[in-house]
This record gives sequence, structure tokens and C-alpha cells, in this order.
Amino acid sequence: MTMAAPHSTSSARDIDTRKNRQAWISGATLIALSILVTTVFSFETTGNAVFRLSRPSDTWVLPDLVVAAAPFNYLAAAVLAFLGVRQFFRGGARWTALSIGFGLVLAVAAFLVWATAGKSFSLTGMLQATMVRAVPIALGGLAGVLSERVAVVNIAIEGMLLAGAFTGALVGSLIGGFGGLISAVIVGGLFGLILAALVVTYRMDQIIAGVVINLFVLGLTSYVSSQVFQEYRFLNDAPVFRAFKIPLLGDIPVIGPMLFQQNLFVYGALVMVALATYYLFYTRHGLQARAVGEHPRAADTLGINVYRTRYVNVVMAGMVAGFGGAWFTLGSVGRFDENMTGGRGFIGLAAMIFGRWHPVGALMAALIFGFADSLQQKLALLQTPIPSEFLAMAPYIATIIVVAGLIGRARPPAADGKPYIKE
Amino acid sequence: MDIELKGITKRFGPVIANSNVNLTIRAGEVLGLLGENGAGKSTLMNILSGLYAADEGQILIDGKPVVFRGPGDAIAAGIGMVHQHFMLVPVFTVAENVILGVEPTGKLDWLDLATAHDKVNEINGKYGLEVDPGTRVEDLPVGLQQRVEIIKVLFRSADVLILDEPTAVLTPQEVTEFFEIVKSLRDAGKALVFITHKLNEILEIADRISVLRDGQIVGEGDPKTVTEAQLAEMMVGRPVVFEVEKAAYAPGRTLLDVSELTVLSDDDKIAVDRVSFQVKSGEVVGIAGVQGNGQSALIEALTGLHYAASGKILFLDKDITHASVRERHRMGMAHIPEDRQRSGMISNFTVAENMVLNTYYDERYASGPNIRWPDVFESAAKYAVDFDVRTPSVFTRAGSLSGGNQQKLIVARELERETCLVVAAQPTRGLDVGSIEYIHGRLMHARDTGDGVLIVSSELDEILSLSDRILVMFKGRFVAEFDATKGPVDKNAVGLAMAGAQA
Amino acid sequence: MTVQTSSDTLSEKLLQRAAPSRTEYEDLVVVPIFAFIVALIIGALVMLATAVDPATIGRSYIALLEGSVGSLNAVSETLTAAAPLVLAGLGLALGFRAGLFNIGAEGQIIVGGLVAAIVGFSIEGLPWALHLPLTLLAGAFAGAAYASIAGWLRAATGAHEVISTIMLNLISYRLLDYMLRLPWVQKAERADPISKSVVESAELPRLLAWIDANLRVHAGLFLVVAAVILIYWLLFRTKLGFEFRASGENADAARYAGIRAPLIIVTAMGSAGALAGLAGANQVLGVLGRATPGFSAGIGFDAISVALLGRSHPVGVLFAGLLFGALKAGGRQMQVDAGVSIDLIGIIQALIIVFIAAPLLVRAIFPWGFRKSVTDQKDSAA
Amino acid sequence: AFTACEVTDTGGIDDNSFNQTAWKGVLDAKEKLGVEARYLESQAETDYEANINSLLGGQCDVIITVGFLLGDATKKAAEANPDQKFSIVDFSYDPPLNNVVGQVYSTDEAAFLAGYLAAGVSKSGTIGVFGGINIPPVTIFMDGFYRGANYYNKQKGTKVAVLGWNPETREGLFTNNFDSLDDGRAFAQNLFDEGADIVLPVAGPVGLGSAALADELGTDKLKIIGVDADLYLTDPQKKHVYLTSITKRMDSTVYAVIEAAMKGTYKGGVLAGSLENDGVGLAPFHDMENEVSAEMKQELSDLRKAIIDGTIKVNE
Ligand SMILES: Nc1ncnc2c1ncn2[C@@H]1O[C@H](COP(=O)(O)OP(=O)(O)OP(=O)(O)O)[C@@H](O)[C@H]1O
Ligand SMILES: Nc1ncnc2c1ncn2[C@@H]1O[C@H](COP(=O)(O)OP(=O)(O)OP(=O)(O)O)[C@@H](O)[C@H]1O
Ligand SMILES: [Mg+2]
Ligand SMILES: [Mg+2]
Repeated sequence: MTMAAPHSTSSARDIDTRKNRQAWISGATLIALSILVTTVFSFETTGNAVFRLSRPSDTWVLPDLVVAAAPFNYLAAAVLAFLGVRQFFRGGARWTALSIGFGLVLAVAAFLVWATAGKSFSLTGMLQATMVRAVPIALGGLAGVLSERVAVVNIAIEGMLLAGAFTGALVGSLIGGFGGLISAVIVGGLFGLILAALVVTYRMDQIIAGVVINLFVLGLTSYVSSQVFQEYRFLNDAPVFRAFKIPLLGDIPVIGPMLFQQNLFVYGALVMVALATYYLFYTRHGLQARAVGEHPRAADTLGINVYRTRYVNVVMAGMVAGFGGAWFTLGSVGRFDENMTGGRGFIGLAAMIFGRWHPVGALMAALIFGFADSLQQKLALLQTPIPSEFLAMAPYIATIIVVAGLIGRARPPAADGKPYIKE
Repeated sequence: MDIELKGITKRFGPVIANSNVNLTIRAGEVLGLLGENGAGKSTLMNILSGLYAADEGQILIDGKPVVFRGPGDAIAAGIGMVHQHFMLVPVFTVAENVILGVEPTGKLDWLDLATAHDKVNEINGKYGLEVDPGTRVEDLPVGLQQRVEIIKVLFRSADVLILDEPTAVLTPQEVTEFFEIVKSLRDAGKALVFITHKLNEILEIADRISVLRDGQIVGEGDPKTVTEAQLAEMMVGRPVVFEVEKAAYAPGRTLLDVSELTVLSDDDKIAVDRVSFQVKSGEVVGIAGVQGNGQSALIEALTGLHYAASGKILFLDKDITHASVRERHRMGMAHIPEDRQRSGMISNFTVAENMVLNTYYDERYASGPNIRWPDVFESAAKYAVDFDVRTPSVFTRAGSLSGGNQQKLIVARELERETCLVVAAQPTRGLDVGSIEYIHGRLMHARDTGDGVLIVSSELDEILSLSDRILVMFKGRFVAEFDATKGPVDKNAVGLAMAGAQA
Repeated sequence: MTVQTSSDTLSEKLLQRAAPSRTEYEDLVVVPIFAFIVALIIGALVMLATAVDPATIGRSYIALLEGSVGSLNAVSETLTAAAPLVLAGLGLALGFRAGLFNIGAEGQIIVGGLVAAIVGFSIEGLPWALHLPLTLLAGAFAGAAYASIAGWLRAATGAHEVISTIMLNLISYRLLDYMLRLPWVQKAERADPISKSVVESAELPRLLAWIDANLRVHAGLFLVVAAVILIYWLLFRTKLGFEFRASGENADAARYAGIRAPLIIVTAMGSAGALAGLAGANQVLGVLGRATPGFSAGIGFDAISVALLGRSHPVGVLFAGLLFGALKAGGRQMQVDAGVSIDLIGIIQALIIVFIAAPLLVRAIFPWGFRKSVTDQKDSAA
Repeated sequence: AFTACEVTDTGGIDDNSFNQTAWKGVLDAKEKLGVEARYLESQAETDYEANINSLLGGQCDVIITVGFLLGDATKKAAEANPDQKFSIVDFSYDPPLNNVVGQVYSTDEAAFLAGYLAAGVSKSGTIGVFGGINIPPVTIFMDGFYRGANYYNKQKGTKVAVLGWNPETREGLFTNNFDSLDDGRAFAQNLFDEGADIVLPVAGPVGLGSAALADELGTDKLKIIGVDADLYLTDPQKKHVYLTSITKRMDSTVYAVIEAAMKGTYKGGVLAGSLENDGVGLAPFHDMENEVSAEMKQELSDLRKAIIDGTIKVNE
């Protein structure tokens, strides 16, 4: 391996490398963004965009962030153009990803400034909402990571979330919030167990098993909700875990409200992401779990019990999803409603893929989604000329763009979706 | 530690993989285990290593019967196995692979990788293995992956090492080094079982030889007295011809003319670097090289699976540098891909469907948008017979055939149609002598009837016995060329060139 | 000469198909029957657990039967509900066969149905024989185009189709809401967001209106039958189908065989979208007569179950679709007659799929229902 | 027995909103008139026609369909079955059908009052509104609310801002669904972050999520105005957060239709609910009595009269 480069650089130059093409494509994208920012977001834009960083009630009140709209956007366009042109001349290399990432952020900022020109909104509130909206998606994504890392495809996240929400509401109404939360986690784990049994022991197709669990949970919870909750309303009136401020940290401007003035579920999600990262990548059982996901036969030959590992991890995934599901009821509105998870489990699945099967990646993906979602709400208030339906599409379109443009072919665990048959 | 297998029988549904097998394994000795594809060697050893449970029979360790409920038990009893198909997690590092299942752990289940690295280095030093514990296994050449497997077994302080076809992927130099390791292990008092299809190797290294056929022990041999021919006959049940018969070298027109071809790997590294060569009709050109030196990328570029970053490929005087896979097929290029399971066939398709995998659109089988299945079935049956593909019917799942028959199926598909250039990558990897004999005969037949044949193989003997000209590839370039038409080529010289020594 | 004949008889032997084994027969016939029975029993247990008295449970299952096949109207409702499920299910099955997990049928139904509605109301004066096919084609084409976005993204950038189709579903809902309040789409003088009505020449005529005006079964039925045959033919008889299946089973091997993966991905997605779009058009032209918010009614998601239950085989999809249609129609009757919430049907559907998709489970529950596995082995060995 | 049947919209019978309010009318009739009551939930729009069909055939004396989305299906069934009595909530036909009573409501009148009230009660000078989907049955509330607050500004020279709806561009804040309670919470939070201390969610059960937020924040920070039913009564768990509700007395109109059908006075046509006949109105303030000044109460009652006699137009 020592004489790895007997090649002249000239031969590397004139050949058509993928990297060069990528550099050109991203260069063109950046320039297109620059043109967009100039023509649409800067031209005829006047006034200041005011972003409120603090609420009057905060301990330390920061002044509002006032941005002169037109100059800022012209500047942004110029930077974008510079980055784009640079791509063509320098071929980008390792700057490509960075440039395009920075360029996207800049374009979003320019868009925001344009929409806010002459008005104001609470940036802190938006970030706090970003975090809140990201929680169920991040937990769903984390549940996906845990089970797919042992090669069990988890389409059932949606159902597990819904089961958690339902149990949280029902048991929470009867014995209180913590009881509800624990039961939700247990029931989530139970569905994890069912999924594991179906796919590991009974070798059912993993996708069918997931779809079926979703269908079953939706049917059962809707049935009970209309057949029972309708009549006995006290069964569907759970207490909500309130936000509590972590002393000192919670007082940090902007970041404080986002991270440290939240409820149990937000802290729980952050802790779980950290724990899962530790478990998967720094512990013995995590190593074994990943081995089972990548090459179950190899794990088996080394005396690792593939089936048991799959059971354990899928049950853990179910428990995480159960916790995430409880967020809908115990962490948000205190009552269950039919299909109240509204597809958040599927978005969690997307977050998992987008986050490259890594807990932190899934959290980041969920935050991007949460950001697009709360941005959309702010824009609706700012009265942009864009119809509300199109604003509501923003998170979804953003997800597609990011997945297509930045992620490309992510590599799932090698054995993902394949049943393991001993002998 | 001595081990005795007594009356082992194992069935997979209707298949009897082992039937009443008795075998003794002794400390300080290398037992050579021979047998055709599907004879039951791997199954027997998987039973010994606890992966499978025997249906009947007993395992005795130092005279005491033991029962293994899983590989964990066997490992605990000091039995380690290096599997025929590597049991390594490609995305893990060497150290992670080695410790998997017996991880050194700190508090809170913390994975102690530092200790793991130390231990790997310790074993490295003891047996002269030299593998960097921090490298990802998928980035290692096959030869080194092999060593990782051995380190794994040693790390578990095994006294019995089972090596299932460990040399199938090694260069001659690597085999020599590997045998050194085996000998040092034997001298350290370990018991070894060595499975291979290569008779010369077994004669060189084994202290005793057992031969399996159809799941039964059919004979034993003493490596000092027995000959290769005797062993081969014992395995196959009939005399085997080792020499490849071929007609006199009479090259015709140039079929393939490659000039200054550069190919990039998926991560944009240069895999093939400005390579030029030609293949003429009626000749066999062999490309020798250790895996990972660009042969696969070269083949992919020639067959249209990977784009050429620069350079030119002429086929039948036509520029096909940017032609599609299909166009090249149509012009008469046949391709036997190196990984038959992954890319050569579709296991869930039937034999018939696989037989027409790249000819289904041909007029012979299709009219308009339709495929005429009866015609397909008939042809498939014919070719299966012609090429000795042993299958219950053409409607059988191809995945259920044995490896040798799968390979014959692919060869049948590629050679039955009108071709003029055969590109064969590792055409006989992992096959037994009988199948190898057959496939070599077929390739030579193609040459003798005027086709050009390009063979890429890491099996040096194969290259030497088939090729008219030999090109040695190292780090993406041809570093040596040998002419085999005027007399035998020096095997050592080729081996050295493969290892990068300047010719 | 002798060699010749022996190889001929050999190849003849190779052409003999093995008779379907006992296990195959059991999986195909016995397992579904058991699955259905177990699902009903568990459904009854759920009802018992929620304080429904046994008499009502009995009444509800009788209603389920009556409502699905008990009368002409019931059969008509079953067929009406099954039609879009089968159409969209066929599309999904096609995708599954090609290795694409397309969750996007819902969005494709919406876009297909919406475009069909627009073509259906905006052209007037065309004869029936021209207008209806044109409208159906427009729906199919729109569905295909919408699905192709996900296909193209997958082929060009590797973006996972599961994500992109989920997102495209969500986008399509908003798009529909938006379109329905555009002045040229919205029904005149109606404040609510429904499209103009499809003119008569674009409607799928009701087949049994001459018996009773309330019988809703419509000419979309012919579409369904044609689609089942077409997809069967496409998948198992044509070159394109072979390419689909090859790519789905082993994309690598397909590439080696000269099949162009990107093209296949886009074509397969497109065909799947066309069928889903047709399902949307079927609803708009045959059932609703116009586009309304949420007219897709989750059919795209039920179709996933239908395709999976039908094992991605056109005939299987047909039967699975009919089963789901029957449960839907019967469930309605169940709610009316016995007052049991139709949501129970969801539970029963899920259970049926579980038991059909995991034959091992059914065998474990009913060991006496099946031959012992040892005899099984002897069967296949013989 | 005399049987009254209800076909719900897709929200389901338990939506805490118009399906449920209408069902309450049927239940009232069951209790007071001794009729038999049945309902059928629509799971999707494709079900409407089938659901109505399955209630035909003489088992129901009167069929009540709920929601404007059932308009066409009801018309079709009514024309095909001229002897069957129908009534539809939130819809009317022009020309009227002989066997359908359309029940419609001038909700903007009540919403106008609510807007006026909210503008007066707000301490922050900002009030907010959001809707389910951008469709007329929703936006009519938002229009009335917006104009009511503006009327207050005009009268008092104040500058109370209404967030979430612009009657000119007809764009605003919408959850784009009627079932995600969590959206209801997030959207209210968003409005609260921008300074609103009173929020009107016009999105059926989604509004219950907003109520959960107000409960958590405390009613001094955020108050909710309910829609359709008096949510103080129908959502007893969170009753303390409701300043008032814009009521649409679907229960009383439904009851009236059933009673008429039973007594033989049933006649097809339109039954219009307005401030005048108490078909729509503002619910009592209940626990919030003290939050609303006597002066405001007086003004509201005057405003109500003015709207009824037409001196104030709510729709301009
Ligand atoms: N992530 C995990 N995957 C699989 N099993 C787990 C996991 N975490 C804990 N367990 C199980 O919890 C139990 C206690 O763990 P502990 O580490 O003590 O077992 P162990 O001695 O390592 O067992 P083994 O050697 O069989 O793995 C074991 O049964 C273990 O298999
Ligand atoms: N898991 C299995 N399921 C069913 N049949 C099996 C399985 N493993 C092996 N067999 C069958 O058992 C027989 C013996 O296989 P085995 O792998 O032991 O042969 P081998 O001697 O190792 O062959 P090779 O030289 O190809 O490695 C073959 O017929 C094979 O098809
Ligand atoms: Mg319901
Ligand atoms: Mg073997």
C-alpha cells in the first residue's frame, strides 16, 4: 500500500470524475439560488425584518434582531454567486458539501428575511416549536434505528406510536401521568415483541408484519375510541406533563427556551438519543447488535444469539416508540383521538433513512422537519403571497430535496429486511 | 486435545449431508479433508463448531462426550472455525471483528477497544500475522481478511482450528506464508482441520487425509504415499483428467483492442490506470493478479457495467467505449461474472429463466413484447443437458442448485449463443475438480473454435494451464507479460509479479 | 445416435414440472380459511372485551355476511368498494415485483382522480366513446407522471422511494385542497370545495341502474378485469415483465444481464402510478362524479395491504381486493344493524393478513389442521 | 318505533363538533320524544352515498345527514326516494326539495360578536384565529371574527390585531386537517408566541389541542373561544379555558326537524339559524363572567340587536 500513487496528477485531471460533476452541479445550483434570491427576494423588497429573540418574561432580554431586508438579501445573493462560481473554478473538492449546505441555509435565511420584511416574528418561539414538533419524529426515527440496526425493518412505528398515545391517554386517565407513561412504554414494547415474534420466529415478511401492526392498532384504537371513550369520557382525560425550566440553562437566551424549557418528553428524547448512541456504538451489546444487523451468520458463528438480540432490540424500539406515542397525549393534549399520530411514524421512518441509521442523524433529520414545519406556520402568519396549502407542503418538499440532493444512496445495515434462518 | 466424531448423520430435509461419519482429529496434526462440492465437508465441520446440531452421532473430546447447543459452546470447548465464506462484518474494524462475542468490557458495558487492539497486536506478533487492528475489514485485501479470521480463532484461544477452503482466494506467495502460519500453529500443539479442493496443497501440508463423498467417508490417505490422481478418483469416483487439452496456438484477427483505458472505482480512486492490450481470436489471455488490483474494474469497463473515465475500447473494430451492456452482448461478448450468487444469476428465478437472463429479448425466445416460454423451456432443457447442469427440472429454483451446477448454468447461458469473445472472471472459484475440469474444457472448446477468451483469475494454476498469454496486473497497471505459447511459464515469476515485484 | 436419444429423454425429463406439494396446497387453501376463522373469533373477543353482548356479536357477523354478499345491493357494494383497491393494488404489486416499495398510491390516486375530473368536466360535446377513454387515460397518465417523480428521484439520485412517496402523498393532499378552490375547478355557486361535476359522456355508466337506481356497481368493473389480465400478461408473459421481475429479485444480476436499472425503475414506478391514477379516475368517474376533498379515502393504503395479501400476484390481488371490498361493505351493514363500530373491520383485516402471511403461526395454532411435517418431507422427497 | 337516523361526516360521531352536536339533537329527541336513534359514521367521502343507501328501505323515518360535503349525495338519494324524509345540516338547496330540510346557520353573525368580545377582552392587543382547511364553512367564522374585532377598533379607536386570517387575500393559518389535536396545540402556541392572548380555533376537534395549551399556560395568558357547541359543556375537562363559544345550535334544529317529522308537520325547505332565532349565538361566559366587564356585556347585547335588525352588516 506504500506506493499507492504512481499516477501523475495530469491523468487525474482530464478524466471525468464523479466529484467534478458533483462540483459543477452544485455550482449551478448555487448560482440558480443566487438568481432566485436577487430576482424574487431582493427586488422591490423594502423595510426591516425583525426577529424577536426574547420574550418580555425572559430573565435576560435580548434586543430584537433587526435586519435590513434588501441589503441583506443582495449580500446573500452575492455570497451565493461567489460560492457557485468558485465551484466551477476550484472544482470544489471537499468544499462542495459545505458550500451547498451553507448555500441552502443562506437561501432559507434570505427567504425568511423577504417574508418578514416590514414585519416581525418570534425566532425563539419558532425554535422552541421546532424542538417540540421534532420530538415524536425523532423518537419514531430512533425506534427505526434500533430495530433496523438488527436488520428488522420497522414499518410498524406508526402503529407503535399510536398504541403509545392510546395507552398513555387511557392509563393516564385512570392512574395518572407517570402510570400512563410507563404503560405506554410497556405497550409499545409489547408491539415490538409482537413484531419480533412475527418476523423472527414466524418468519413473516417484515414489511407485511409492519403494515399489519399499523392496521391492527389503528383499528383497535379507533374501535375502542368510538365504542368506549364516547360513552365513558373520564377514560380519555389524562393529565399533561408540563414544561419545566432547567435552572440557569433555561435562562440562556434563544437556546434556553429551545432546549431547557421543555417537558419531560423533549428531555427524554434527547437523553434517549444519547443513550442509544452510546449503546449502539460504545458498548458490547451494541457491537453485537450491529453485527447481527450486518452479518447475522457471522454473529451466530461467534456464539451471539441472533434471535435473542433481534427480540431485545425490537422490543427496545417498541418501547421508544411507545414513549414517543405517549407524547401525543401525555406530552401534548391530554386526550386520545382516532389516528391522532397522523403519519408521524412514517415521517420518523424517513428521518431514520435521512439520518443514515444513526440516532443523532435521525434527531437532526427530525429537527429539519420540525423547522420546516414551524417555519411554515410562521409564514402563514406573515401573510406571504404563497397560498397556505403550498406553505404546508414546505416540510415535505424540503425533505424530498434534502434526501435527493444531500443524502443520495445511504447504506442500510447489510442484512436489513432479511430473515435469518438457522440451518 | 483430541476429538472424535462418531457416527455423525445430518439431514437437510430430504438431503443427507452427512451419513454415519467417523473422524478423528489429533493435537499437533493437520488433518486434510477432501471431497467434491456438496460432499458434506462444511456441514460436518459446522456440526463440530456447534453451528448445526447433528441428527445422530456423538462428539467426543479427549474421550468424553460433549453436546454443543450453539457455537458458543464449541468456542468454549476450544474449537474455532474459519468458514468457507468469510464470517466477517465488512463495516467493522479488524479489532471489532476479532472480539465480537468475547468483547473485553469496562463499566456500563463499555466496549474496551484499546485492550482489543493490544490483544490483536499481541497475536500478530506471536504468529507473524501483521494486520492493523484499526482498519475496516472491507478495506482489506482478501488475503488479510483471511488472517483476520485466523486471529479471531486464536483470540478465543482455540486448540482446534478448522480451516474451510482457506486458500481458495490466496496468491501462491500468500499460500506459502499461510502454510508457515499453519505449521507454526501445528507445532504449537494445536489440532487443525484443513479443507481444500487443491490436491497439491493437501499433499504438502496435511499429516493425514480423509475423503468424503456423498456425505460418507470413502477413504483415507497418507500424504507421503498417495498421489493426486488417486485422491481425485477417490473424491469423484472416476479418473479425472488434469491436463487441459488444447489445439495448437493459431491466433486470428484482433477482437478486442483496449488502449489507454482508465477506470475509476466508486469512490473516485483510480482502479485501472491507462491500460492497453489486445485479445485475438483463437487465443486465451489470462490476467493474473491478487484481488483488489483492478481486475474487477477492468472487467466491468470491458463489459459496459462501469463507465470508462478515459481511453478507448475497440471490439470487432467498433468503438464500444460508451456502448451499453446489451449492445456488447449482442455483438458477441460473453461474460461470466466473478460473483455468481450476486450478479451471475437470480436465485429465486427458475433454471429456465436464468438460462435466458440476457437472451430473453432475442428472436429465438420473443416475438413482439411477448416471451415465448415453451421455446425458452425447451432450449433451457437442451442447454442444461449439453452443459451437464444437474437439476431436477428446468422449473427448479436456481438458488437450490449446488455451487458447481450454478456455475455451469451460467457458463451454459454465456456459451450457448453465438459469441466471439468470452470474458470470464474467476470461472472456477470454489468448484471441485470435476466441475473445474468441465468448465476448463468448455472454455478451451470456445478458444479452439475461434473465440477469444479473456480470463481473470486469482487462481494462478488456472491461469497457467489455460492461457496463451499472461498479463499480470498490479495496482491498476500491467506490470508483466508472459508468453505461454513457447513453453511453460515460470510460476514463481508470475507470482512475484502479482505481488508487485518488478519483472 | 444412442447419445442423441439419451440426451433427448434427459431433456424431456427436465421439462416435467413437479406437482404442487402438499405444503403449497395447504398454504394456498387451508391457511386462508383458518386465518379467516381465527380473525373472526378474535374480533368477537374484542367485542366481548368492550362489553358488547353475545347476541349483538352474532347479529353483527350475520350483518357482515348480509352486507357483503347477502343481496344484490350487497354484492354491488362489495364490487364497488373492491374495484379501486384492486386497481391500485395491482400497481403496487407491480412495483413490489420490481423491487420498489411504493407507498405513494394514495397520492397517485389523488392526482389521477383530480386530472380525470378536470378532463371529465372541462370537455363537453365529445361522444361517450371518445370522452370516457380520454378521461381515463388522462387519469392514468397523471398518476404515472406523479409516481415517476419518485421513480426518477430514485434512479437519478438514489433517494429512497419510501421517503419520497410518503412525502408526495402528503403533498398531494395539499395540492387537492388548493386545486378544489380554484375558480375554474370549483363547482359554480357552491361555496364548498368540490369540483364541477363530470359530464355524462365521461362517466363510467352504472351497470345495474335498470334494476334499481341505488345499485352503484359501474363499468369500472370491466376496467378491473382488463387490468388483472393485462398485468398478469405483462408480468409473466412479456419481456418488460421479465425485466421488472429480474430487477426486483436481484438488481445486480439484472444489470449484468444488460437490463437498464434506471429505465426499469422509472417505467415500473410509472406503470404503478398509472394503475393508481386509474383507480382514482375510477372513483371520480364511477362513484363520485367529481373530485372532493379526501376522495382518495385511504384506498392507497388499503391497497398496500391488498397487494401484500395477494402476494403481489395479479390473481391474488384480485381476490384480496374482493375480500377487502366485502369486509368494507359488510362492515357498514354491521354498524347499521348491530351498532358495532366499523373500525372493528380494520382489526379483522389486520388479523386475516397476519395469519395468511405467517403460515407457520397458523400451523402452530392448529397443529391438527395440517399433516405432520415429517410426512411432508417424505412427500417432497418422493 | 319512530326511527331517526344520522349519517355523519368523516369526522365521526365523537368529534366534539358538528357531528356530535347534531347527534345530541337526535339523542334529545330519543329522550324527550322516545324515538329510536341510529347513526352511521362515514369513513371517507366515497361512503356518503353508500351510507345513505344502506339506511334506505323504510327502516328510518327521517335521515339526517351532517355536513355540506353530503350535499350532493343527499340530493341524489332524496330525488331517487321521494317518500323518504331527509334533513341535512349545513346545507340547503336552491330550489328547495320537497323531502329535504336544509339547516343553515349565519355563523358569521355570532363570530362577529366573538371578535368584538375578544378585541375588548384582550390585554395584549393581539388575538388570533386559525382554521382547519381553507373552505367557506370554516372561513365564515374567521371572517366574522376578523370583522367583529375591526368593528371594535373602529368604535374604540384601538388597534387590536387579528392574526391568522386576511379576509381580502383569503389566506391565513390553517392546520390543513381536522384531526390532529397536536396541530391545534402547536398552532395556538405559534399565535401565543406572536402575542395573541385569545385564540379561536375553527377546526373541530383540533381546537381541543389549543385548549390543552391554554390549560397549561393558564387562562390569564391564553383563552380559547370554542366553536359549534358550547365547549364549556361538551369539554368539561378543560371548561375553564373557554372565554365563550360561538354556538351553532344544530342540536335544536335537528330536534325540531325530528319533532316535526314525528308530529306530521314536516315540510321540505330551509331552516335557517341566525342570531334572531337563537340558531347561532354566543355561549354564556360561565367561569369567565368576571373577565368580561358589564359594559362589554351591554355593548354585546346592543350589537346583537343591531345585527338582527340589520343596522350593522357583518359581511362587509
Ligand atoms: N442489546 C442486547 N442484545 C441482546 N441481549 C441483551 C442486550 N442487552 C442485554 N441483553 C441480555 O441481557 C442479559 C444480561 O446481560 P449480560 O451482559 O450479563 O449477559 P452475558 O453474560 O453477556 O450473556 P451472553 O454472553 O450470552 O451474551 C443477557 O441475557 C443478555 O443477552
Ligand atoms: N443450510 C442448508 N440447507 C439445506 N441443504 C444444505 C444446507 N447446507 C448444506 N446443504 C446441503 O448439504 C450438502 C452438503 O453441503 P456442504 O456445504 O457440507 O458441502 P461441501 O462439501 O462443503 O461443498 P463445497 O466444496 O461446495 O463447500 C449439499 O448437498 C448441500 O446442498
Ligand atoms: Mg369513529
Ligand atoms: Mg463447503
